[in-house]
Amino acid sequence: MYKVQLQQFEGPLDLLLFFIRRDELDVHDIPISQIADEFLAYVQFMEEVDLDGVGDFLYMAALLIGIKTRMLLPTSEVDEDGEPIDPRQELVERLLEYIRFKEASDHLTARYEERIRQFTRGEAAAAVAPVAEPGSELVEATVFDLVSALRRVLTMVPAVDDHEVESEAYTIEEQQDFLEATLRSEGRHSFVDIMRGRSKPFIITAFLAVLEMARRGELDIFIEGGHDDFYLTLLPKDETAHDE
Amino acid sequence: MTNRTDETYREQLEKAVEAIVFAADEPVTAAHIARAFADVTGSEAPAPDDVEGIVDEINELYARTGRSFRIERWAGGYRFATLAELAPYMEAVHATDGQRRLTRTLMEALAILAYRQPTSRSDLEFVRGVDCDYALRKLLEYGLIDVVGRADTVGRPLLYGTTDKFLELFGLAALDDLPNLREVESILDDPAFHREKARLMMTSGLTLANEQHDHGTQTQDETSE
Amino acid sequence: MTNRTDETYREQLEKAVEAIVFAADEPVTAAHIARAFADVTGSEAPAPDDVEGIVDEINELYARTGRSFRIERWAGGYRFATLAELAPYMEAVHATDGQRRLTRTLMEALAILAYRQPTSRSDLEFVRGVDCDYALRKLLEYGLIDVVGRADTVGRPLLYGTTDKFLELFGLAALDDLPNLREVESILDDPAFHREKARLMMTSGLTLANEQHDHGTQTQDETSE
Repeated sequence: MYKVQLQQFEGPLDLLLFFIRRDELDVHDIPISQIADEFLAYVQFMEEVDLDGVGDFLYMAALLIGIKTRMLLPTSEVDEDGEPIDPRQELVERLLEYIRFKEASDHLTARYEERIRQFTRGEAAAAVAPVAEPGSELVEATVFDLVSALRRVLTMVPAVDDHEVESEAYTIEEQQDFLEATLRSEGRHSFVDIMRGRSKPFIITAFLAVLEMARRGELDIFIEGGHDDFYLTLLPKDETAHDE
Repeated sequence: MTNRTDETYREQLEKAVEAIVFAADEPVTAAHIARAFADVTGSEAPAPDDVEGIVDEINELYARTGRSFRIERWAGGYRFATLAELAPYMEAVHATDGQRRLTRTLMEALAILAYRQPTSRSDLEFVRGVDCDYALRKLLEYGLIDVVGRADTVGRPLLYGTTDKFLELFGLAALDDLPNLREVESILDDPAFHREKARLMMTSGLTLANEQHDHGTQTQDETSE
Repeated sequence: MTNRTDETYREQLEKAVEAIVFAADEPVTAAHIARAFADVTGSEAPAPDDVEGIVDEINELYARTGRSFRIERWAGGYRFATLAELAPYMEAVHATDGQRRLTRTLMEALAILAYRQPTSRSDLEFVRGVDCDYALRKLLEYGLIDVVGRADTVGRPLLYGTTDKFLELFGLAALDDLPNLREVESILDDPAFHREKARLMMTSGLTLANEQHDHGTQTQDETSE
């Protein structure tokens, strides 16, 4: 008997399907006894290699053994019409459903492979007007985006107690004044230096202030390679007038 | 300004359609184009069919003049894309890691979600017979599916469905364009179903018991992305 | 393979140049294009002047057939751009549409408001640790949140909550459809996502209530109407 690298299978149904294809079995008349034994052998192998997800396979193995036992017993279960119920029925139905989706998955994969050979445009053309004032319609926001934003909020906010937060509520406007004063007196300056020893809320608001000021053309940002830092220079007020 | 002939109206519209679709970074609907056109020109908004006709004309001209791109109909809108046959050039120049390969695990979960949507996690897991925690998370992260509501059943589980990005990435205009699920009998009757056997036996999936098993790759699907 | 005529060589090159520049999101140099072309076709790399000539030909064809875009020479490379005269269409599309996504800042503020509503500005600022004036203004402007009442605390600050438009944007029927704390944890599976922190943050009836399958509809009524 050969063994199978089980990660090749998407789960117990996939493994069952493999047996069926390999032995060209009739899905509607699966030789449960034989399949159950073989399935168990694989699951034992799986346990040896300690594969994640072995639980799903164990569950199926138990199911198969249950069916095998029921088939050996003379008790005949009947449906509402008095017809005898094949103990394999439910499993067969699941397998058939799985086969359909498995095929659909192959079709989707082929479609995807073909589609990604086509390339869409990179960023919108430069001739596109600079971001206009927001309109009334918003699209392309998923619930997942929202939940991810929630994660950012909860993982980024520094763990401080109420008092610290109260005393460290900086506004972007305050930080703009602070940056302007600092840069005016000291000229070109490293952001990291200016922020040294400051608290996280201070730095975050200051950073937002930098972005705001850069957007308004009040300062220049220089990034120098290889450093997690950047330099700021205040632009003379009159110069900014022509830029916008 | 009102004695604009039909000729120049169409020319204007053609230019507008082409420019708007060209500059967008996601599919643009006919309604959207029509509204922008009406806003700018002050003329009547064209009907969706007119926009559709213009897109056909543009694509014909591209074909006639040997252009490298066409306007595709994806996710209910229009979007420029290069011809598939030119993929080798694109791959040579542009980093293609943005075009993420989807693993078999993800593709299988996605197929079930696409066809059964809106569907719950437990439904997905029942069909696949395996835990789908990882697959759901990744598909959400890739923006291919999203939460779309809750079921009315016990526990009111979240329901998931595919997004417009799914349609766009699979080149579908709408969900209706998904290929029909084949009836299972016709799949089983298909000689290809068992012919698959040969392929299965050949793939690296099988190793003889007495060969040393290399388990180094066993979690490939789960970790590669 | 080597008896390729000049004609098809040029046609090939034209297609390659057009496609490569089209898909790029920054200017592509002639040298870059030449190298990719040689790599893919196995033919000789074209000289920069040849590429330049091809670009001229492409642009002439665009002009002749009334296309809305040209290949421009910027920053030492080639780049597609729509004609300046069509800018009004671009602006109109942007003004009405949906190219715009919520920025991180807005999304974060919105997430807090959604999960903590009804909530005041100072409450929001406490959670985010930053000034939220701008975010509140924008979210109000977009119609995603609204004033839903006043708190009974000192100063009786305004309370904000999400609107129906918020639900529409996220494709949900009711606030209750938002994943609850347990579901958020499962979706994110991020060890950095602290349950306790989240629990503290989500103080409103919504999340905790529907976690116990009591669907917090009272919160919904307060906010959406």
